[in-house]
Amino acid sequence: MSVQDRYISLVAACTLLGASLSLPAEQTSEEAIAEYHAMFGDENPAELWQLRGEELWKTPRGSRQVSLEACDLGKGPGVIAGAYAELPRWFEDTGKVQDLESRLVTCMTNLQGLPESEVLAVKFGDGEQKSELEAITAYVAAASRGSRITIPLDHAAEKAAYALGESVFFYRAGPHDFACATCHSESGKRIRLQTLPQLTTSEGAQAAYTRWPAYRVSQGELRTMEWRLQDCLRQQRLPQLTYGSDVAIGLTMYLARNANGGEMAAPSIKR
Amino acid sequence: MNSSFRVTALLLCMGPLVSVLAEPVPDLTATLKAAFTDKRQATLDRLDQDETQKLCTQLRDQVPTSELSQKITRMNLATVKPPADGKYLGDWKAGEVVASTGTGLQSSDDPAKPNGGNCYACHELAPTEMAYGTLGPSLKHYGKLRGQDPAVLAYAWSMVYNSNSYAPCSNMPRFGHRGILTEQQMKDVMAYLFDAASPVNQ
Amino acid sequence: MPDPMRIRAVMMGDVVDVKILMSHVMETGQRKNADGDLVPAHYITEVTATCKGKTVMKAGWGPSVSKNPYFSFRFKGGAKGDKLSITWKDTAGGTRTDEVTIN
Amino acid sequence: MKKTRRDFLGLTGRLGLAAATLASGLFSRIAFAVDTRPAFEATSLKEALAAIGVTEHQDSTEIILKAPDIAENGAVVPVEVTSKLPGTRSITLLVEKNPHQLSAEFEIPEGTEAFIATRLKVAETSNVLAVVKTDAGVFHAAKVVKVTLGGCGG
Repeated sequence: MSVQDRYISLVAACTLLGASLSLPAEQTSEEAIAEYHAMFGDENPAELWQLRGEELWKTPRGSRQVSLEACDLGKGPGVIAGAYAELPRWFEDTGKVQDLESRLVTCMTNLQGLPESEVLAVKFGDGEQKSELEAITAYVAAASRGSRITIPLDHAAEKAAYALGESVFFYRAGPHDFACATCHSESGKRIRLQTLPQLTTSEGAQAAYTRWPAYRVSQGELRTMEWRLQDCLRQQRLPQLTYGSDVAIGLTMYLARNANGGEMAAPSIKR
Repeated sequence: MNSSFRVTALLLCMGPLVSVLAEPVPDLTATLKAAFTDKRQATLDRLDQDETQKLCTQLRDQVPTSELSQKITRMNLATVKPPADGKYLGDWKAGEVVASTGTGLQSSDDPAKPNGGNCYACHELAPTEMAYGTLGPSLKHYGKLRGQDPAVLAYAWSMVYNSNSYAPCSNMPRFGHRGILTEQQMKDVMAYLFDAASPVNQ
Repeated sequence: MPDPMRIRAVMMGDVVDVKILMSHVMETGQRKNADGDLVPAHYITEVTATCKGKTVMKAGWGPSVSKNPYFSFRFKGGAKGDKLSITWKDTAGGTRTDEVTIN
Repeated sequence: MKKTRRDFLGLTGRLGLAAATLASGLFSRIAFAVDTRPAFEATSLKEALAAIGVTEHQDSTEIILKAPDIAENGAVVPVEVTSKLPGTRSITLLVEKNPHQLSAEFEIPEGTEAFIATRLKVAETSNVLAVVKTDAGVFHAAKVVKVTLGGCGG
């Protein structure tokens, strides 16, 4: 055994000691965080986005002056109940696997005749600049509350999207060597005080996926899964993930499929 | 690399979700580059992998054999540069700032500002700071428990400089090797860990 | 035109329980945007609630009320079917009034 | 961010030329002079209390101040106050360590319960105070809220 090896053992032993000593304190702070969350009750500002989304869904707009009520999210034109819980999925008309947001872009451009540049102008809201896509996503997702996530992965393109998402999940890159898996492949871990879901298991994936979109109190904004992925990748020190890209949809498919059977509870309220 | 290792690693990572779908995506780096765009200092070349990143991606961070383990640690240990003046310990107060700062190298960060080490994201350090993460081991009382033997200092320096020098496919960034922290910042972090006056050792 | 409030007003015994969510940035004037420029202050300064011509709540706010404010209070004298009206005013001269039926 | 500026000016523009001129002037300098209520401009607890006409106040267990021990994010801290003191006229919320201590004042007319719940920004770990004006004097309750740091990149 080399000197260095012995020091590693020493480090390991001390680590165990340290961990066992600090356990009660950890529980206290985690309980306190739970109490903080409990104080929000059912009063979630996400409802303000849902209201705006409903208005946008039902208002005739674009060059064709039609509402989104004929938009097919996979369960037939205009059906929103439970639709979010079955996305992403393969769409015959576009020949693509789409998540809710990319599907909404399709409906807004093809069905309503809104220019794509206008639809995509504000993907994510910031203070006075509001995003239509976030509002409509909140409205549609809320119509899946209580629905079970059902991702059968029947179509070959859906399988390919999952495989891509899974590969990206473990892909280590950037100056910090981070992959999604760096923070999300073990259970019971946390960053600072935030518990990290283990996204490789159904339990962890369900806990996370069923609660997006979410109102982020840190930003005072409603955020969608596309935002969640972009922002994780930003913190991984990677470049800008393209909205609606195959990688974004692949990662969403990976998470959604892993969360299969989970009960949708979005929009939720999160840090 | 032996393909049975990959299957084992896959099983370990996947838990109850063992899928038969995991056909490797042929040129993942190119696929990724097509789905990303440059954003300020976060440019597409960050998606290129070095050998350690490639290996750890293939292994999904589960290193199955001592041969592979040694291959990775040897390769990374070779990158570790000791402090130019031979002094490992800087200023613990400056080290506390590095340990508490999470910004640096994100597309949203100001490149003119020093990068953070974000130690608290993953490690317990000063017993008074309760907002610490648990992805890494607790480092509470680090110096108090270990003393300042030159070998102890050299080992800790290596871990900060390049975590993969002892922990292959570690979750911890290779702060010195990848140019995240400057030599002075790493010395300051070392002081935060070892200095008797540092809050870590109270 | 500011977005509508979401108001819930429910009888709890003889008390009306009011819960309001307002859509507002509540900018403090001290936050910097991505370009490093100060974002101008813009926040609600005044909230009033009236029921059957009577003011049942009057609040004065500063910039440290959270973005998209939540506000709850309780009053007596209302009944199912009565209208409750809430108005806010902000630093930029913006205002919004919404009315809800107590149930 | 350009759009925010346009929106801001557009909004004030609708209020008339004078307001727009004022707004653009503010924009180039600093933005928080719009609030002229002195109590909200106070920069110390004492000053803020004086500005709302409070000089003496005493601790009371008849004021129930609910706030979390730890706020996972200081941008949104739920605060709830119930006063059991007879003749409660108003409830005021203050955050000691904020740049401006006074957060909100609530007038409690006859017939309205001495209860309010809202959410406040708390810049750092701080005492949160509920000051209650009654017919029999001014009382207060306080609670420390710890604000923690979070996230992988912040």
